[in-house]
Amino acid sequence: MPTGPAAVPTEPKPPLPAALSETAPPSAAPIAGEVVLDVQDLRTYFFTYAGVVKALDGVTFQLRRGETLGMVGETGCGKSVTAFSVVRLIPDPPGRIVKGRVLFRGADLLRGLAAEASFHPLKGTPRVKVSRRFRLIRHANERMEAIRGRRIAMIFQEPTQALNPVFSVANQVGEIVYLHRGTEVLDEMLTATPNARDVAPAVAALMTAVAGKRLDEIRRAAIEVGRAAHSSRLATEAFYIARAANRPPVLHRDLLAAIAHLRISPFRRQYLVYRRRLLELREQTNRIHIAELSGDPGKTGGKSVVRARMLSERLRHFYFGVWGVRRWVHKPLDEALFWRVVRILEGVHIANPVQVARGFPHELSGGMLQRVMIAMALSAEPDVLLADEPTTALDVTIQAQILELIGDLRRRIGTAILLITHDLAVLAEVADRVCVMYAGQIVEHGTTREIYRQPLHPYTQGLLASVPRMDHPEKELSSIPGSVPDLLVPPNGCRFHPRCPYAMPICRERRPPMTQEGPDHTVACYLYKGPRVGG
Amino acid sequence: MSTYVVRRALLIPPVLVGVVTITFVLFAALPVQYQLTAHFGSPTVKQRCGYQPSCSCATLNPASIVGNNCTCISPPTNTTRAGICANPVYQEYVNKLGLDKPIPEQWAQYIYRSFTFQWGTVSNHSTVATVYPVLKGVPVTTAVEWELPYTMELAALSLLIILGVSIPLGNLSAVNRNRPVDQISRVISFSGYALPAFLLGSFMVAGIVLLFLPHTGFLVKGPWCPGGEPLDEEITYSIPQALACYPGLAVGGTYPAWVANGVHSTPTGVYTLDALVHGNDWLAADSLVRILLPALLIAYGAIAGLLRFVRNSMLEVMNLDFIRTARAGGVPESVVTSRHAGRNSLNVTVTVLGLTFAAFLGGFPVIEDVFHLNGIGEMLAIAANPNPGLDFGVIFGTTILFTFIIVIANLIVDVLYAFLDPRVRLG
Amino acid sequence: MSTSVLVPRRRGPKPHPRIAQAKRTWYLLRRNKLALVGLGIILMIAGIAVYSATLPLPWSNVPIWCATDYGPQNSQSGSPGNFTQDCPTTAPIICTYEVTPPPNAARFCNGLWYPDIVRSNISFASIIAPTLSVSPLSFGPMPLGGLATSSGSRTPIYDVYTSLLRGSDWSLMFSVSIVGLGALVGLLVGAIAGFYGGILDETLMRIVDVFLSIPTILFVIVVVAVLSVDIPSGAGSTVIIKIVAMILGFTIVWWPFYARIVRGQVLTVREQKYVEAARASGARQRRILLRHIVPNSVFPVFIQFSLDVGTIPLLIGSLVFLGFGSLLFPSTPFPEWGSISAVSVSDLQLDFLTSCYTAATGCVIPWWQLLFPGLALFFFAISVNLLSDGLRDALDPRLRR
Amino acid sequence: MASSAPVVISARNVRKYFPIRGGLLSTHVGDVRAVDGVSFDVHEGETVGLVGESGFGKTTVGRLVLRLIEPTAGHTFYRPSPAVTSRLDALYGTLNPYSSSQNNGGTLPPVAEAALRELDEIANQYSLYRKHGRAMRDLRGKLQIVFQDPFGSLSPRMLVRDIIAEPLEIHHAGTRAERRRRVSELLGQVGLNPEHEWRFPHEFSGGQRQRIGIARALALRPEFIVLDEPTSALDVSVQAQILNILRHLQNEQRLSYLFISHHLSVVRAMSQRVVVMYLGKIVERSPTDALFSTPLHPYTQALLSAIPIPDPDLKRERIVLQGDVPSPAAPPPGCRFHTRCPAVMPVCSKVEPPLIEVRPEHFVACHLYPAEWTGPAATRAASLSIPAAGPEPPLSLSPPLASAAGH
Repeated sequence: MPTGPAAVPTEPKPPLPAALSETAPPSAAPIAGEVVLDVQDLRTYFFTYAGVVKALDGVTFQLRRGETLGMVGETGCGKSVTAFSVVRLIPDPPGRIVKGRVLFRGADLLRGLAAEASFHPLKGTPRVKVSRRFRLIRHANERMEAIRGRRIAMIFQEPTQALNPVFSVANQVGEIVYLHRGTEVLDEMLTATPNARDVAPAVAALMTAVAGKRLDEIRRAAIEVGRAAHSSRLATEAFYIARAANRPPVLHRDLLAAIAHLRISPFRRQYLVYRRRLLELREQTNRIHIAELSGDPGKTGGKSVVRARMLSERLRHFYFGVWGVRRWVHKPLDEALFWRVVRILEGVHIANPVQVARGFPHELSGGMLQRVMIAMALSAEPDVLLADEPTTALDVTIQAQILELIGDLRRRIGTAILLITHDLAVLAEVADRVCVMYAGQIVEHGTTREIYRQPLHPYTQGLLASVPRMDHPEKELSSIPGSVPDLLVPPNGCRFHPRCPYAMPICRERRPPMTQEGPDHTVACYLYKGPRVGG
Repeated sequence: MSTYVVRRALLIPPVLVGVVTITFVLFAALPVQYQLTAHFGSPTVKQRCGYQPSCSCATLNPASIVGNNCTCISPPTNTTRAGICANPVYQEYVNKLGLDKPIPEQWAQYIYRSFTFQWGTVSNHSTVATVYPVLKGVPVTTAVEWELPYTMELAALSLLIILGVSIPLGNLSAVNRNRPVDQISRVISFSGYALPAFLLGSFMVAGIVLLFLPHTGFLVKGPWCPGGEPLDEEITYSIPQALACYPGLAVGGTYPAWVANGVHSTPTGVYTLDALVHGNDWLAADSLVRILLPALLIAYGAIAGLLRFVRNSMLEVMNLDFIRTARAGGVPESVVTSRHAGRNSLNVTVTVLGLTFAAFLGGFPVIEDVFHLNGIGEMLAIAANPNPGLDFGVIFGTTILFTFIIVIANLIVDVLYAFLDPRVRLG
Repeated sequence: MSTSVLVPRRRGPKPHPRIAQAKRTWYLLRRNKLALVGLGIILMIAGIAVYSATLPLPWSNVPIWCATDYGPQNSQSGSPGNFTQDCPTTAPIICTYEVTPPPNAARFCNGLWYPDIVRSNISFASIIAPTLSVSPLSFGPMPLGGLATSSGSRTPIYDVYTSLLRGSDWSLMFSVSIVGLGALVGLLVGAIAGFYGGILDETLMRIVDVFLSIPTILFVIVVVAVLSVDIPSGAGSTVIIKIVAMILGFTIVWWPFYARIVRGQVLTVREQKYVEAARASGARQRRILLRHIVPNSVFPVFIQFSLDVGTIPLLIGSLVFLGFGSLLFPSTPFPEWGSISAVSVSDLQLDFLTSCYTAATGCVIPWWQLLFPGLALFFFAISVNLLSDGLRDALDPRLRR
Repeated sequence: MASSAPVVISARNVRKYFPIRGGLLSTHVGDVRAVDGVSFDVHEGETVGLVGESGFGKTTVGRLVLRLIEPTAGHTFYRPSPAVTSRLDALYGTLNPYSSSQNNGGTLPPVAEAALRELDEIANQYSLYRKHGRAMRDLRGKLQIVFQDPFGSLSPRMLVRDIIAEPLEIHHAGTRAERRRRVSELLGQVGLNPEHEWRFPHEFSGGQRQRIGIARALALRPEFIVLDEPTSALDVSVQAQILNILRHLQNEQRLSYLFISHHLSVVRAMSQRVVVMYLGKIVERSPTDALFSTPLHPYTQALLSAIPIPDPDLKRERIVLQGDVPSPAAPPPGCRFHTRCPAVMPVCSKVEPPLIEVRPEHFVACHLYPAEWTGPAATRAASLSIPAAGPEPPLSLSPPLASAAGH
């Protein structure tokens, strides 16, 4: 597997909208390629007053390029904890990742884990004392900022809770876009050369198109206008102006206004240049951070230099920091981001992106918000998307839409998706491979077909049997007796044995190893005698 | 938004009427003669008693009006017994104030008077009149008009300190909770909660007194008296005393011309500004220094209350999903705390500030009394001094004033909140 | 995580669940050391209060010089001249020129007739009677030295130690009764407003708004001032009347806070499903209110209550500092911590002005006057605060989930 | 067949509008039409599934049927005699054509007036919404509800025993000892062991709490229980446990359920008849098998096709509804589904399709199905009596060709 920053594509990719907009040809679905995300023996504990909750106890799985890995299990089995551990978003206190490796293209996201904190049991109590080294932790979090969003994105269960209620959608998505694609946006703003003479014919064409009232015509003409002005922002803006305009004179006036808007006064231009420099420096820092993560000592030296330069940049432009001035010079950037956001929202099939972008989260429906979340997550074209129960809070019909959307985007961008859900039926439709979790451990792992055709682990069987089937409803629902164990005092041996119909004496003593039961099918159960996987 | 503001503003008149009603209930509960003096002050009635030639009433004072009679308060010259004098003006005043009318009518009149700023008169015999000779017998509104600027000056300064300290400190202590910063802020809030202002204030004053004892010679070079004149006996914070340090400035006796006999200064009424206006930066600096400690003290109390709210709300916000979203999106931690969480906890802060604003204003009497500052609070404190007499005119006037201020402040806070939180804006 | 995370594991048979719950609360409280300290201090204060109630103290509400110079037995010797200069218009008994004492008057002091508390037979003797015990030795054997209050030209000497002892029960009594009454009224109003809603809710909340838009201190000042004027003087039980009046005055000011808190809480609880379930099985409004809504919305009230208890003495202190002693209390200086510290503070300033500026070579600052009452106040408030903070964490419903 | 059994609950034309306040003086500016003229019967011992997406008024219907909230219009009858039902149907049949003119306050012909008056009398006698005080409280014992949220539906400060015993206390059922016994008995019925009664709700997992909720509902031996998404907050395995318990209890005590859920496969597993709601209106109602084998309404079809099936090989054509759900505050004119309908016709945006019986017992409100049925059949459909199978003839109002429904 390739290691080092070379593996991480830092060169700017084509913008997402281009990839998403109708004009771009949808690339074929990439066949499952090299391993992007390799999680090995991940252990996450929660240190509560009552004792240590072993939420994750040795989770191992791989995620290959362009595939969808489904992760299923009951609530409290540690599915979400897995996702959060991967991006180190475990709230600490009380949670900590205590062991394991998360290799993202050779960069170990958990590097230096042991150094950050140590904990030793308090005698007489079931509790432990955790001593943290905050400088190291802060540093580790900084390093993760190079990964989060840009390379590993997430979408969450509750779309209505997942967006900040006090900022508009455009504002929030725009922030993310600026972080990961800001250089593009700024370049476009700086290179846009709007002069009425070359744009005039395109505008005329647009006018005629509007007269024609054919949306695709209008779209094409608008793109022409944008091309003429060397600004894809203008393309989007023109299209929506055209769509909104009722009378030609109004339309013409608005168009000219928009074009005029592209001109940026020298003072503002200087500000934009300075923002761009800062972004570049941020990129450099990210590269260095990733180099650190992948244990490449060569690059890390430059860090202090970069930091110093960043500081000097900020100092040199301190007068932009003045409140009023800042707001004023920042305005064009906000507008550019707004239209960029509109384009991205188009990409997720939102019918009226302008209104949605202007809107606040509480004004939008759950499905719409989830689309926004997806747009936000995929705007940076991450290599991995962690989807934590993305459709649980949604209605069936909306769920269908969202699932289609995710699959569609995956085909276009080739992101690898870790789809966490408790709904086996959903996985059957979208997942390539499925791993079944129980009480913080992966008990079975295989291709979707195998899992559903011949589930091996009793837990998997129980889960499948308890799903009410649309196709043959006559059969009586069977259920798994009991409930998920309290992870404060997990059962010894196989954690499923208290609920297992086939429990054997050995199940109570030793934890069953992962055994290979077929080409791509492993299971942790003593019922099966296949060769052991790994150590 | 605008509809919200208007709707919120429509709630103000009823509240104001309600407040005034409460004050009316209390006012009406007073004995008649107190109501009279509260409104008319105590006009001098020089007249001889009908049937006791030996007794003469010098003045008409609240304690001395009993029903339709008055007992003299000055010891009778030629008899050991108290003389009873008929008091013809009594009825006249009662009628003037409409106390003979039924209660609802009195209420209506009271409301009318309150909204037309007829808040009564400073009594000649209350302590206010003795401390501020100028205020003797002037309408309460005039007194307020003279005293308000100083209070506002103080309030503005302390509000500045409050906002400047509590929000950053609260956020900071939330971000790294249970670490030194957090412990410090906790100590601040606890101690500020448990230490009464008058105690702390007196400690401060005591410290300053010790600092500037005359014989330390400190004073000579100290900022208090650059002129080198020693302070006279009472170490005091009121400007006239400060001006004692400036014999050079003193035009026509102790004060510059623009400080009207010790209470009122022109044009703005704020000493610092006026001093600047008159190009007297020494005095400006001096008066600023003089309100610095009190402002700090007020701020300390308010911050103590505010800190934990800011911190807790910040903590709650930091656990919310959208913070996680921002982090997962790769937003730098500093931005997450300052922009996402900070903005949300700001809403809470604003609300709490609005709720505690009344308490904040309530602190002024004590503070101004401790530091002998001019201002509404001091005036109230003096007026409420039972010896020789409560000045109900000033007391009720000040109450109405404070409540009006608070109602307006609450309106502002609500509008601000709506501005900060789109969810409210539509509601 | 799992719901039972916070339940400490116990071996052996389960006790009754209420006990178990109490145990868990105590278990959670225990780990909060500060809260424990607070609890300890409060218990200590309570103990002192009880103990001091049993102290055999020299009963007198009269400054020492007064007792010796113009005792009731020879009050005629007071010359009219020094009555006139400081006759408060609002004294326990309006000053007259009558040389014969009014029926219930026992002490004649500084131109004032004071009713005799000792002889007027009032129960709960430990907390009646403004008892600043008189000790002839000003800075004598009493561990905390003396407290000087000046009235007029003469300076009677009280003793801080005993007055603090005597003050403990007063302070506790005032705090608990005032805040308790306020909380009770507030709970009632808030619950009714929140539960029945509609126009009733609207009106009640507007009233609350009105009350809340008057600064506390100011409100108390006005109310107490008015009451002080209105109270019929001369009656034998002026003390009781005054104290009740004061407590009522504070309560009038206090309830709206609680009303607002409770109402907000009730509004959320009312929407809970278990309330609807009770309704579904035919429970009457009253039952729902009492069995479901009040128990589930009383928690914040409790917290607020424990917070406010600490602030009452401070508030009283600042009122006394503003010169309200004689309005609030039947006599002044009154053995209540806030009052004592306020009096001592104002005297401290006085002493500076008198001694320190005249004496060219330093001066004696009676620091004990300031320190010990201040400490008493501080510890009371802060311990209450700490305890309530600990309780907040221990009882937080969110931790139950 | 379920419908041969007597009717336990019959809802008639129930409406609930939640007023929207706005403007300067927060005046009444409009209504959220949560439930807009819903009618159905629940027979003894049967389960009626109520299906629809969130915000379509399913829960509101459940609470209306139990009169946990007061309706804007309509009536619910508890165990109405066949005579009453038939009379009601006739009345609603006569009233139905004028329902629109009623809304905009037009004058009614004397026939309708008379009908209204009679309806009022019947309602006064039998309607749940006209009962007061004691009578209503007694009925409450017969009609119970199990809530969706197992966390919010149990008072956190009460012991499990107190929670379960509360209905008994309210109705003064038996002595203390008897209640004690009843509680442990109930705990046994829902599969909890007796020592659980000494615990607080927060010590239980979601499934166990839901069991407690069921036990509370069963305490007074009800005849009709509204199950408001009882399993949507639970895991599949636990869900199966709960569903089986419910089934068992139904067979044991001949309970009737109104099973509200957005999870069609669960509904299919549980219920004998299904009612599909869209934006506060019933779009389709039929026996379960008929509905799932041949769904008629486009929305039902979309719903069915949207349900994922746990079978990787089964790749089927899926109807993905475009667009978002319109708000019930401003429902689209005509057919409320026409904004998202894949088979939308011009008429859909103008005329509101009546609920007509296109197959025996299979009602659908859609213009796709023959329009000439909007005559008597429509009125009959609006009255919504499920004609008893077997010897008892269907209501006389039905036209002769009713049986030849379909196409």
